[in-house]
This record gives sequence, structure tokens and C-alpha cells, in this order.
Amino acid sequence: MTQMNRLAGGQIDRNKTCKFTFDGKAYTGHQGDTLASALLANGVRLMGRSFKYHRPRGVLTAGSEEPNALVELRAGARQEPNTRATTAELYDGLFAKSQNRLGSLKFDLLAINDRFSNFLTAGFYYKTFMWPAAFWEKLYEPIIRNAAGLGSLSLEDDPDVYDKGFLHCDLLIIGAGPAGLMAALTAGRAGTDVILADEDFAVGGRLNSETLTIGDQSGAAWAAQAMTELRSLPNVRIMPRTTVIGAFDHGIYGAVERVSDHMHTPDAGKPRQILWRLYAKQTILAAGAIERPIAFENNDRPGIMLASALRTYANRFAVTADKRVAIFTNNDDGHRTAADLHAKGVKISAVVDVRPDAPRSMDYEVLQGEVVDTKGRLGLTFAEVKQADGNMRTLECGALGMSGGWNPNVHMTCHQRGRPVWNADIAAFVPGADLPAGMVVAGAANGDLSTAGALRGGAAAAKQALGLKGRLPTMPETEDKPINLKPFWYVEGCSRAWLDQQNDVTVKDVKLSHQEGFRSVEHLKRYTTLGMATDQGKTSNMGGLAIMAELAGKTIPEVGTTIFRPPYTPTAIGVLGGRHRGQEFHPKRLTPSHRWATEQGAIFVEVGNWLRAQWFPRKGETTWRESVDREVLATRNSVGVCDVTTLGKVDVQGTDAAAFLNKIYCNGFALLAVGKTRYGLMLREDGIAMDDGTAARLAEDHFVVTTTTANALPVYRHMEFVRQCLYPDMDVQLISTTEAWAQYAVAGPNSRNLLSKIVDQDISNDAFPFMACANITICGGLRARLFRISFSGELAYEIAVPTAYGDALMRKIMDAGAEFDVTPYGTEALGVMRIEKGHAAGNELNGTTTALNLGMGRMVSKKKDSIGSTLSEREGLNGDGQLYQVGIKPVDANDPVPAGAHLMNADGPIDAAHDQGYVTSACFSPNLGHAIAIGFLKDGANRMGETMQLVSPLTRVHVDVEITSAHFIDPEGERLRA
Amino acid sequence: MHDLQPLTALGGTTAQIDSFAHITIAENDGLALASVAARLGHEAACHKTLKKLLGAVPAPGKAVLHDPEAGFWMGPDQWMIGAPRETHELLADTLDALFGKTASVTEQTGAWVCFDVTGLAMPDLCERVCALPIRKMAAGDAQRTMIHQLGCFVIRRESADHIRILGPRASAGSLHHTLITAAHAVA
Amino acid sequence: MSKMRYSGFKVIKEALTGHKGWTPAWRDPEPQADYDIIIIGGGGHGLATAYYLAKEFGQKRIAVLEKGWIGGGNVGRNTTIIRSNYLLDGNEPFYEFSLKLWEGLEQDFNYNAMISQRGILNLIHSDAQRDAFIRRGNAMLLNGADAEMLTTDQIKARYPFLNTDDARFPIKGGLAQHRGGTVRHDAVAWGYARGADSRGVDIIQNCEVTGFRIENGTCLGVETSRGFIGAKKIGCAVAGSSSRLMSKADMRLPMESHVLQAFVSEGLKPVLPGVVTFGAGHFYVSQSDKGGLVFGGDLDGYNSYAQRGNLPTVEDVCEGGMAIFPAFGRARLLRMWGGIMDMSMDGSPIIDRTHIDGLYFNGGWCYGGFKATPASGFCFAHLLAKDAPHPTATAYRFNRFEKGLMIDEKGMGNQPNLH
Amino acid sequence: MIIDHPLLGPRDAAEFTYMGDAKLIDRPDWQSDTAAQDFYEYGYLRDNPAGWHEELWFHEAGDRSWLVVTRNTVTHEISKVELARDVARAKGRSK
Repeated sequence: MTQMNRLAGGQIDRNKTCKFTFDGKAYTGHQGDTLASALLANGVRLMGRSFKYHRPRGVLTAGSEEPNALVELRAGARQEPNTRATTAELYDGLFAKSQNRLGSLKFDLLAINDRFSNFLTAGFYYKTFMWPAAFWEKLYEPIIRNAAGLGSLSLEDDPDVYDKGFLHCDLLIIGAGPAGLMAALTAGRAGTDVILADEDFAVGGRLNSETLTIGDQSGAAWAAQAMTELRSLPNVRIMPRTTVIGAFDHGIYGAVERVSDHMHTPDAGKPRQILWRLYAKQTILAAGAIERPIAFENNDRPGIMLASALRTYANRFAVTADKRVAIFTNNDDGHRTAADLHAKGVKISAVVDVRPDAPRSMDYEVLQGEVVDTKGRLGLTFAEVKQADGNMRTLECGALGMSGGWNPNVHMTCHQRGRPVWNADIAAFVPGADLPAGMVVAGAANGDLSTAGALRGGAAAAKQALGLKGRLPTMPETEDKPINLKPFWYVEGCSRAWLDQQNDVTVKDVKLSHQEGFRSVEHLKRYTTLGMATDQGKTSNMGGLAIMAELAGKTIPEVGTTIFRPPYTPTAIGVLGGRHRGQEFHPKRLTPSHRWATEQGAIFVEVGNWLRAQWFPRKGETTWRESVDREVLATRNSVGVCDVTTLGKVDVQGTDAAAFLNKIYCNGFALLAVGKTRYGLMLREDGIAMDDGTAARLAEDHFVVTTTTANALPVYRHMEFVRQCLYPDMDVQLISTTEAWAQYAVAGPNSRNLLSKIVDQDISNDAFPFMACANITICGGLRARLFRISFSGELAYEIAVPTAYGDALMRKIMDAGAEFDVTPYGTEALGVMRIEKGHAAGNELNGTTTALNLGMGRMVSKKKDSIGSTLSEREGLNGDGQLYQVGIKPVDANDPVPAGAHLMNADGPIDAAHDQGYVTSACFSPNLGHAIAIGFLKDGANRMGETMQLVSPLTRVHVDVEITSAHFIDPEGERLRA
Repeated sequence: MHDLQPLTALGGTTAQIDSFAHITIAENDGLALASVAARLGHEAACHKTLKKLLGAVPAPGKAVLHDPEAGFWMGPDQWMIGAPRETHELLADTLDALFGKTASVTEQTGAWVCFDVTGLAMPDLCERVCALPIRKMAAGDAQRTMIHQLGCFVIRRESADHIRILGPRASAGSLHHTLITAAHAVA
Repeated sequence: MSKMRYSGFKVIKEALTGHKGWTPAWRDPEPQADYDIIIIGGGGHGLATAYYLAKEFGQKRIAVLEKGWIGGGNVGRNTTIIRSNYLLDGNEPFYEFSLKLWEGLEQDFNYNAMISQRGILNLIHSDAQRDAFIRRGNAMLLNGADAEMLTTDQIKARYPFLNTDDARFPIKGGLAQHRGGTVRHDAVAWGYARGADSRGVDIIQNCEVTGFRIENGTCLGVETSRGFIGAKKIGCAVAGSSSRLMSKADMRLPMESHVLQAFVSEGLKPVLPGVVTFGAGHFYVSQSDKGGLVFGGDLDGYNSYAQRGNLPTVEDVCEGGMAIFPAFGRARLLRMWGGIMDMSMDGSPIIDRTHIDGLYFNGGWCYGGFKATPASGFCFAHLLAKDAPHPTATAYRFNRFEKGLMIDEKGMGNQPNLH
Repeated sequence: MIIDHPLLGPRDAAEFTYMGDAKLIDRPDWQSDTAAQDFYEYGYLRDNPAGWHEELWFHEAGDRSWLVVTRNTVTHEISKVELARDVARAKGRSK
């Protein structure tokens, strides 16, 4: 029989039937159902298993605070563990499985844990599993890990996309119940920019769950009418299915909009969810309240749920959890559930009320007393009641509603470490004074539990938030009763009475925690795991606090609460990552010759988001080494070309430009002639080398400074710091021109011959000597820049043109160079040539090396003040035994000298205590025919020619090496000046 | 005259245009750009020349949408000047001569990729890619912000459904991809 | 004080007799007028110091003063990783000593802290990074620690769902330390507390130190919210609150306090066997025995004493996670929190005497504090008991900055938020 | 967080890069007799207050201004934002 528990009425669309399956069994429900309501409609109460004891679990709530009815929703790569059946919107074809079970949901083999529950009390694992030591990882832990956990991931890549977005508003209203709607109407009519967000797909909050009236219409109808008006206001943005997850600093809120979760799969190109960053000048929190359960023996059976949830299922979803329902309450609200269900033809076994002055009813029996135990293995069958007069009664019922009062939803008021305060009237915590800046709380979230209170509160909050004057408009007539609550947390003498139904924390555990001295609320939480379930304790914490307070002889506010932390409800990691996945994790930077290099079949390498050509394989070359060796030899023997656009470039202008460079470089620039370039070493203020590059003086008041590719940004930031914060009256202006110019290194003995065919000026050695620089034109008129600088150690130039012409210039160079067999080379060949010359690069400028270490100690001018000069003089950075950059070559030419290997004295012991230094950069030198390396060696300057052991135990290398000068090729630098 | 063929920032020989329902994303390859930074002590003179050039000095966060030269504020005492490339290929030299010693001029033409985003869904697209209060921006507002981790200038043009985005040229492809996927999501 | 031994038999016996026999894990004593040694800070390091003072160095009359509840600082809000994969001589021997102490800890203090040497893997994404990791791995081996270089295929075999297809920064290998792993963080504080208490240490909670009583260069005791307490020696181990506390002795520290966020997902069936760290973004992750993915990334980056962070860092961390584990997209983040890191000027800690006689300092742990807990406590106890630094902690001196003897693993220099 | 830029108005702090205590503006005189000690303290010692803190932020993704932001390190409240260049001049820094 289908939908046996479906009632009349409700807000579901009976014309739209949805087929769905749960644990392989087919069911039907209607649009407007959640998975939970549809399952209940079909008489399914058992929906899950608890975390530790694997006890049978059914729904406890009808909202996002649900701790029990967690399922694996969808199949394949879209499988989504721990999805709350109470918020999962039903759609046609929905597929769900129960989780955290071994075997079937009905016969979970791990339910054996429940038999041993006496051994598995709070913190039992801290006291055992220690012997023998090795067994923990080999035996105990794997067992525990497999038993633990809830749902499972598919481990396939998430096929959906997620967006991020940014919205600004004057007023953010969180929650679209009576308070939120009234606040939105008030602010919206006043013309304010309003965002109204609600986690539910239906707007109206509790109004959809109640039979109360507002004015002359039902609460739900009033909500619908309010929505119609709000939709007509252009300044109001309504965001259903949107959960505000956190209140961050200065009015920034995170919110997740579930764009496609109510569909089988998202539409093409559309995101599954969107993470909105909301910038709100003011915020009204109208998040409502959550009813709390009562602790009694075996209060966790499927069918036992919050009375308010029973009401929601009946009134909104037209569903009852069972044909016979009992209520256990300590306030009038429980009776409301009984009345509503009775009106819908559900048999009320009885209302059990702990209060002597409980309201009576014509329609059903009201007992004064307490529910002391229940029966039913996979679902509730009977409830045992101990009446005030001492008589016992057994109630036949398949559902039992618990009504222990309401907890205002103060979660978001605590995200900036605000603490809630105790309100004795409703025996609950309400928002304290230390709210996030700009936040006002309204309605049930503020402890105003009546509908009239919510409407008033919403309007008042809007006026307060917007600073609107004047009296409140008259509110429509509606329910305005106190709930007459008598605080009642747990039934005397109960033991296996559940507080945290997901984590299986019972009253007994709280007592044990107190007995063992874990009495602070944080200790209680951490020792028993109370409140650490996926509902963050929304349904469980208060009971535990109350019991701890009683045991400790304190009041509940004295015990205090744990801290609520974002997110408000668990949030997909995917949506927090957004589009920044796979290739889009970081933006790519392409060089001007990228298109051309791709045509050449170049292999690219990532450097600071740039994709640089690493080498250019040619037909017949089987290893990268072949290509790189060829590129190096071709360059050294004739001419090569390499895209060096990625080097950072900063335009430095102004009458104080030279004085400015004198500050940021440890060596001098004041006397550099116009038309000349100089190498510069930049120190951090702590005296450690920061970066190096060249500065070309194009005019008296104009320099072009280059940085390494990786440091372009930090160096620019540093230069602006020096300019703005240290020397604000220097006349110097900075701007990055890294991407404005395409720059190529043309290197090798034929470089001048090649370039002479392209540039319009005389670049003979006399006209354009080593380290010259100039603004020139090429190809008969295109503006360009030429620098005679060399990283390779060859006669070399760097030529730059506006980026748009970079591709054309590269092709032009290749044409002009054909007669010299010009060879493009990549970063590998570049690296080989700079190692052959002993030039320091990133591996040497590793943030711990000084100018002295780099063999440039004398460059640090003592005649002037520069950043880092003073602290570079500290004793620890000077004197004997300092690391010094050296060259390293194998004694046996066939041996490798791998980077990362450590240097040890010949015949000395091999351990950290005797470490002499390490290799920073290594390569095979095709010119020398063997491996070479540069590295740092203690007192290296005085150890040239020494033989040492080079060890890399990690990669199993152990060879003898000779220490040499780092300048392996052309130490005198004659080629540069040729 | 030289024979070197320029490429657009997206690597083509002609500018790229992508159209969606309510959104058009057009690569704008026609801009010559140069930055102008006032020399210390010459701010007044520099402002004067700017006013002469653009009709007004762009205030912080603002652009002066003037023809043929337009300009927007980049930072304290620093502006970006733009003009059509076919008529102003040598914009930087021209400005250098115009401002003389009162400002430091730096060519920026090659440093940027420019996209014109137009259409009714433009604000929705903007809300998916950057934190600017796009619906509150007025014609001539020019803000620098982050799009896909890239520092970009966003300029609200005369028409309410038109923004111009200047982004780092080397990342033109990544920026374009970001705008296209956002367009798919909102169109 | 409780001398009760925990064991499987004890658990069974109590289960059968209604758990009546369990006693408090530690006492709740009133502070005495004076002690031989006072430790300020009831976090992991403070409790470990007291424990080793009593157990290893025969000290008596020891008190731990905690302003709130013990274990409430960073020991209770971290990502529970232990490892000794350091590069520099000043660090590696110390952290290896710490790892060895972890390996025997549970038997030593008779408390199951669920120490799980499931291994830690640092992913490599570039040649330069490989060079650096080879140097590091060699330093580890040369110091007697364990390290292994793994190929991409070996990594794939263990983590088949790592993104090795369309990664922006392809995985080119990894440096593994198999002895690294995770520990149940709260249990570390509780185990040390229980062990110290059973050896006579007074653990005094809700006792805030409000000042030091210093007379002509000597510290005589502390002013607290519960009155003056005298002591011959006072050791400060308050991590993120170090600057705040030491300013009461007119000291400025080479330190800034920064917030580091950490994250845990909903419980999931086992997916991650070990600890993995992303080398091209800010993300590291492991899976707890309860099934939650425990992960973290970078500092928020600004000075803060608020134990909470902001959204951009949350997004940055999750972007890193999605970059290498695209399968985590449908797992849900359950809770995020922040801890206050005592970020030192070179990223390495200080365990040293101050210029004030009788006043000792332990701090500057950056976000390496949890894994250092045993050695930090042992070495601080050594310093307090013998007035000489422990052999593995000789480099952790105040004066290293003045002298230019920084221990800068990352090479970031004197900017704490970059370490 | 939101930083109210003195020229551009409220901007998301994510556009900025943080450096640290604004005392870094007070770079010591390299020629003073106590230069070594001064630079050590300048480079390494911090007040690191729990409360109001003047600190340097760089508008990296914005106008490239260095700002001095007065922010409470306990509550994150921001009470003042100034251009660092103005602050530096007010402190007497020049060339």
C-alpha cells in the first residue's frame, strides 16, 4: 500500500508524483515533499543507524538540525554522504541509500556494539588498547576506523561545478519566518536594499507548520501574500534554498545557495551551488528556534521525534509518522501537536505532561506523569508511563512527540565569540549583548516564541537596524500565548537515555564524565563527544548542560555553553573551492612567444604561474637531455634565443631614481652612466639576499629594473614599501612593466651578426659595448629596447618590443638567424649555462643566504646606507666557517653530482654533525662532458681543489667530488666582451 | 615602416567576440595605453596638463570618459591614459612630450588585455566574478579589483549595461575563460 | 592523587560493576603558598613540562597554573599531525627526539592518545621543489630520522583519487616520512595532566597569572586571580599569549600572534590512510579515527588574538583541497575554528632563560607546536631542572636574532606571517 | 574583514597584503652609535599587543598604496585607516 501515512491537506503538490528509491525499494511521494516526509508517508520510520552503538534511527526533526536520518543521496560520482533526509527535496528519480551499517539497515551486524555498550562508555578507548603497543595501529585502530565514520564518498571526482559570487546590501535578513518576513516588509517598503535569505525551499518558516491564523487567513497564506508583495519590490532580493553559514568580520556573511540540489542533475553550464559573500551594512537574524527533546530511557527509537516535527509533517507535508501517536511534554506546545494531529484524524494515545496544571482536552487523554521507557526493536511500539499517582501505564503508539521547550537559534550571534545569556522564562539561552557588529536579532531567535511576538520583533528590528523613527504599525491579530514551560530535562533514574542521538551520548556518559573530573563544558564535550555530531549539538547540548549543572551543583548559565562555530550547517567543500579546480586552480600566464613555441612542440614548465618553454624536442631526440645538450652547444657555438619576458620589470623614474636604487640594492648605482646596465643584489632588512637582477639607466632620471621571475611581486611590494613608508619625499615613481614588453635573450658568438640584421642601429662592440642599453628601433621603425647583458656567459643581448609584436619578433629572429642555425632554447638549457657560469638563481637565493655566502660579500657597500646593510654585519653571518658558493665536479667523470646531496669531509664520518654543505643546483655540462654543480660549503673559499664525499642517502648516491671555482666556463669572461 | 604583425592578447590576428543570451564579451584590441605619474612637487602642473588633455582630472576610483584620450585613476598621483591605437600608436611618446618633467610616463599598451562586457545580464556576471558593488556603480566609476586572482580594472562605461575590464595581458586566456564560464552560468 | 592504572581489564571490571570505581583523572587542588617550580600554562607544553619535571628530573612541589580549563589552547585546536621532517640542524634533532618520545608515550603515561604512525606525505610539484625535498630528506636521514622519496606511481597506488590527470600543478613525486602520523590531541593534554597529577603536581585551573613579582632582577613568584604564589623557578609556556604574559615582566618578544584556522568534515568511512600535504597550495589533510577529514592551510596572515578567522582563508584552503582531491567536493565541512599561533621571527621556537633570574620561557612554536609537545616539555623541564639547555635544544636561544643565528626553515626572514 | 581605504572607501581585506607593525616605518639611523642594537630591535622585537595595533597593509590588488590600519587584535574592529606615506611624513621621514 503506497503512502499509507499520507493525510489530507498540506502544501505538497499532489498532481506531481515523484518516484524514488530508498535502499533499493521503490516508493512514491509528491513535489513539495522532503525525502523524510515521503518515507514517513510510506510508513518507513527506520532511516539510519547511530554512530557508535549502531542503534536503529528514524527522523528526530523536520529540519537542517536533523542528527539521525542521514543518507547517501544519489549514485555514482554524485553520491553525497550524510545528507539530511529532512532537507533533501524530493524529485522524480531520487536515489538514496542508508549508511553506517554492516549488512542491511534492518540487520546491521555492528549492532552488536549495542550489546557491549556497557564497555564502550565515554572515553573508554583512552583507557585501553595500549598493550601490546604495536597492536593499536595493526589491529584496534583499523577496527575502530571501519566501524566509525558515517556515510561514504564515491572517491570519484565531483562532476558538478560550483560558483562563487559577491552581493552587497543595506540589510541582510537571515530567515524568512514571521519575524524575517515582517522585517523584510518593513525595510522593503522603506526602500532599503534588502536581501532575504532562508535555508528552506518554501518561505514562511514555522508558519507552514502551524494551523494558526494571522488576521483573517492562515499563517501560510499570510506568508505567501507577504512574498507576493516582496517580489514586487525591486530593492528586495529573495534567496530561498540559501543557508547563511557564518558571520565574519565587518558585516561579511557567507551564504550557500543550493541552485540545483532539488534537480536530478544541474543544467548544462549551471552550478550545483553558489557560495555568496554577502556584504551587509546591517543584519537581522531571524533564524527561529529549535525544539528540544527530553531524556528518558530508550528515547531514541525510530518514531520518537520532536513534537514540533510531528506537527510540521502533518500540517506542511500531510504526513503522520504513525496512526497512533503519543506526546511527552513539559509545556503547552506539546498539546498543540496533539490537537493538530487529532484534527487530521490521527489517534492520540495520550499526552503525557509533567505539569500538575496541564490543560485538559475533550479529544484525547492527558496524563500527568513521565515516560520512563519504550519498546520496539526497529521502531517504537509501546511507551511506558509512570503517572504522578505512581500508577504505570503502557501506551500503544508508533510515534512519540517530545516537547521539552525551545532553544532560540543563537548560533550566528556567537560566531564572533559572543556568549548567549540565560532567560529563565523560557529556560533557554538567548542572544547576549556582544553580537557581531550591525546585527539585530528578532523573533523566536531572540526568545520571542509567540507568532505575534515574532511579527512585532521583526518590524521593530527593521526599524532599529535602519534607524527608522515612528511607532510600529499595528500588527494583524494572531496567536500570542506563552508556552507555560516547566523546565524538565530528564527522567529521574534514567541511564541509557539519549542526549546526542547521533554520537550515542547518554545521560550515563555525562554522569561518568563528571565522575572522572571532566566537568568544564569543553571537557564534557571533548570527553563524551556530546554536541560534536553533524548537528553541532543543536538538539543535544542543552540536556547535557542541564545534567552537568545539576551534578556540579551549579546553575545552567554557570556551566555555560560551548562555542558555536561556522558553518551553521555542514557545507560542501566543493562550493568553498568554487571554480578554482583542475587547470583553473590558478590563472596561467603565457609568454609572447607561447603560440610560436607551441608550434615548435616545446615542453612547458610552470614558473610563478608562467608557462615557460623548458626545452624544444626535435625529431629523433629520445630524451630531454639530448634536446637540452643540443640547445646548450648550439648557443655556445653559434647563437640561441630564449624568451625571458617572465623576468619582472619595474620602471623607476624621477629625479631621485638613482638615490632610490642605492637604498634597495646593496651595491651602488649613483654613478652608473646613462646608457649602461649594472647587476644589482637586493637584501632583505635582515641582511639576507632577497633577489637579484639588473638596472638599466635609460636616462638620468629613468631606470628599468629587472627581478627574478618568482620574486617579481614581492620585490615590487618591497620597493613600494621603501618608497612610500621609508623615503616618502624621494621624487621617484614606480610601475611594473613586466607584461608590457616581450623580451628575448639572443646569446652566442653569432648573436651580434643575427641582431644586426634586425635592429636599425649600429651594435658593433664599440658602438654598443658590454652592459650597454638603449631605446632603439627594429625592422625599420618599431620601437624596441636593447640590453647587452648575458646570463649564459656568451656574447649576448636582450631585446624587447611591445608585447603585441613579441610573436612576430620571435619569427623574425628565427628567419634572420637561419643562416647561423639559430636555436631556440628553454629554461633547462638556460639553467645549464648559468650553472656553467656559476650564476646564482632561485636555488641559491633560498632566503637563508647572504651576499657573503654567494661570494658577493664585497658588493655590500659600507659607504652608504642600504636595506639590510646593517643587519648583514651580525657576527653569526660573518667570520670563519661561513657557507660559501663553490663549484663541484665528480672525481670520476661518470659520477652524478645531484642537487640536494650533502658534502662530507673525505674519509670523515657521514652524519649531520659532520655536514659540510650541500648542492643547490646541478646539471650535465655538454661542454665539459661531465656533471657539474654549484652549492654551499663551509669555508668554501679556502677549500678549492679539495676532494670530498658527496652523499644523498635518500636517492642512494655516494660519490667523491672535487671542489672548484663555480665559474666552470670562461672564468675571465672574455666571451661576454667579445 | 616595419612589417611586424601584432597579435591580440588572446593570441589571434583579430579580436575575439563571444555572444550569449543577454551578454556579449568582446576583446578590445584597439587601445593604446600609458601611465602618467606626477613628479614630486609638480603635482599642480601635472593636473593642469591632465585637465587640458581629458577635460578633467580623474578622481580616485573614477575615469574621465573623453575622446580621443580617456583616463582613469590608478593610484595616488598616478593615472592611466588610453586612446585609439590606430591614431595613437606612440601615445607614451606624445604624453612624455606633453608632460615634460612634470610627470613620469610609462608605455602600458602591451601590459593589458581589454574586454568589453555588455548586455542585460552584465551585472549578474559581475557578481559571479568580483566583489565590486556593480549595481551601485555609475558611468565613469573605475575600480581595481580581483577577478580569478588577477588584479583587474573595471570601468563602468556610459551605457548602464557596459563595463570595460582591463586585466594582465599574459593571463588573457585565463581571464577570458573566467568570463565565459560566468556568462554560461548566468545567461 | 589518583594512582589508578588504566587497562582493558580495568575497563571490563568497571563495566561489570556499574562504573562505580572510576575516579577523577586529576585532582582539583587549592593553590599552596609557594612551590619549587611553577609552570604557567595548562596546555600541552606546560603539562608535559610538569610531567617530565616530576617523572624524569625528580622535581617536587610543582604547580601548573591555567587561566581557563586545561588543554583549552592549541593542543585542543590543531590538526593533530606529528612528524620530524625538518631541514636545519637546529631543528631536526629536536623534532626527531620528539617523535621518539611520541612513540613510547602511551605506555609511558598509561593513556591511549591514539598515536597513529600512518605516515605523512609531502607532495612535490616542481624540479626545484624536488631538489629542496631531497636536501631535506637527506638531512632527516643524516640525523637518524626516516625518509623516503616516492614516485608519482607509488603515490597513485596509495592515493588513487589524487588529481593526477588535469592538475594545474602536476604531482612529480613526494617525500614520505612513514613514522609521521596523527594523535588524538585532547588525549595528549589529559594523559600528561593525569600523569603529572599522579606524581604530585598541582594542576590549578581557573587561575590566571596577572603579574610577576620581580625584585632586583629575580622573579619571586606570580600574582594570580587566586592570590600571590611564590616559586623558586617559573616557566612560561603560554604559546599565543606569550607576548601578553611576558609584557608583565617588561619583555618584548621576537614574536607575533596570528590566527591559524583548522577544519573538520562530517564523519566519513575511511578514505585517507595517511597525512598528505599539497606542495603547490595551502592544504594538508588527514582523517581522524571518528572519520572526519581534518585539514588546514595558511595563517589568515594578520596579527590576531581572536580564536577565529575569516572567509578568504577558508576558501583558499578548500581550493587547495579541491585541486588535489576533487573527490572531496561532496564531503561537507562540519566545523572550523582558530588557534592563536606564537609566530616567531624565524619560524623556530625559543626554550631559554630570560634576563630575569628564576624566569624561564618556552614559546615561538608557530604552527609546529603540537608535534613538538613531548620534546618541548622534556627540554623545558631539563632547562628548569638543570639550568642548562637539553642537547637537542641548544639553538633555541633568545639571542640568536641579535647574533644573526636564525633558524629559518622556509627562508622567509623576519616576517612571522610568512613562516 | 573590510578596510575603509582613505581614498577608495570600503574594500575587502582580501585585496590587501599584510606586513606587520607600523613601527616598521621607524627605520633606525645606520650611522648612530647604537645602530646595531637599534636595527636588531627594529627588525625582531614586537609589542604584539592584545588590543589596538597600528599595522601596515598593502593594497596589492588595488591602488598599490601602503596603509596604516589601526585595528583591534582581539575584536578585529578597525578604528582608523591612513595612507602610510602621510604617516611616514608626519613621523618626520623624508629622503
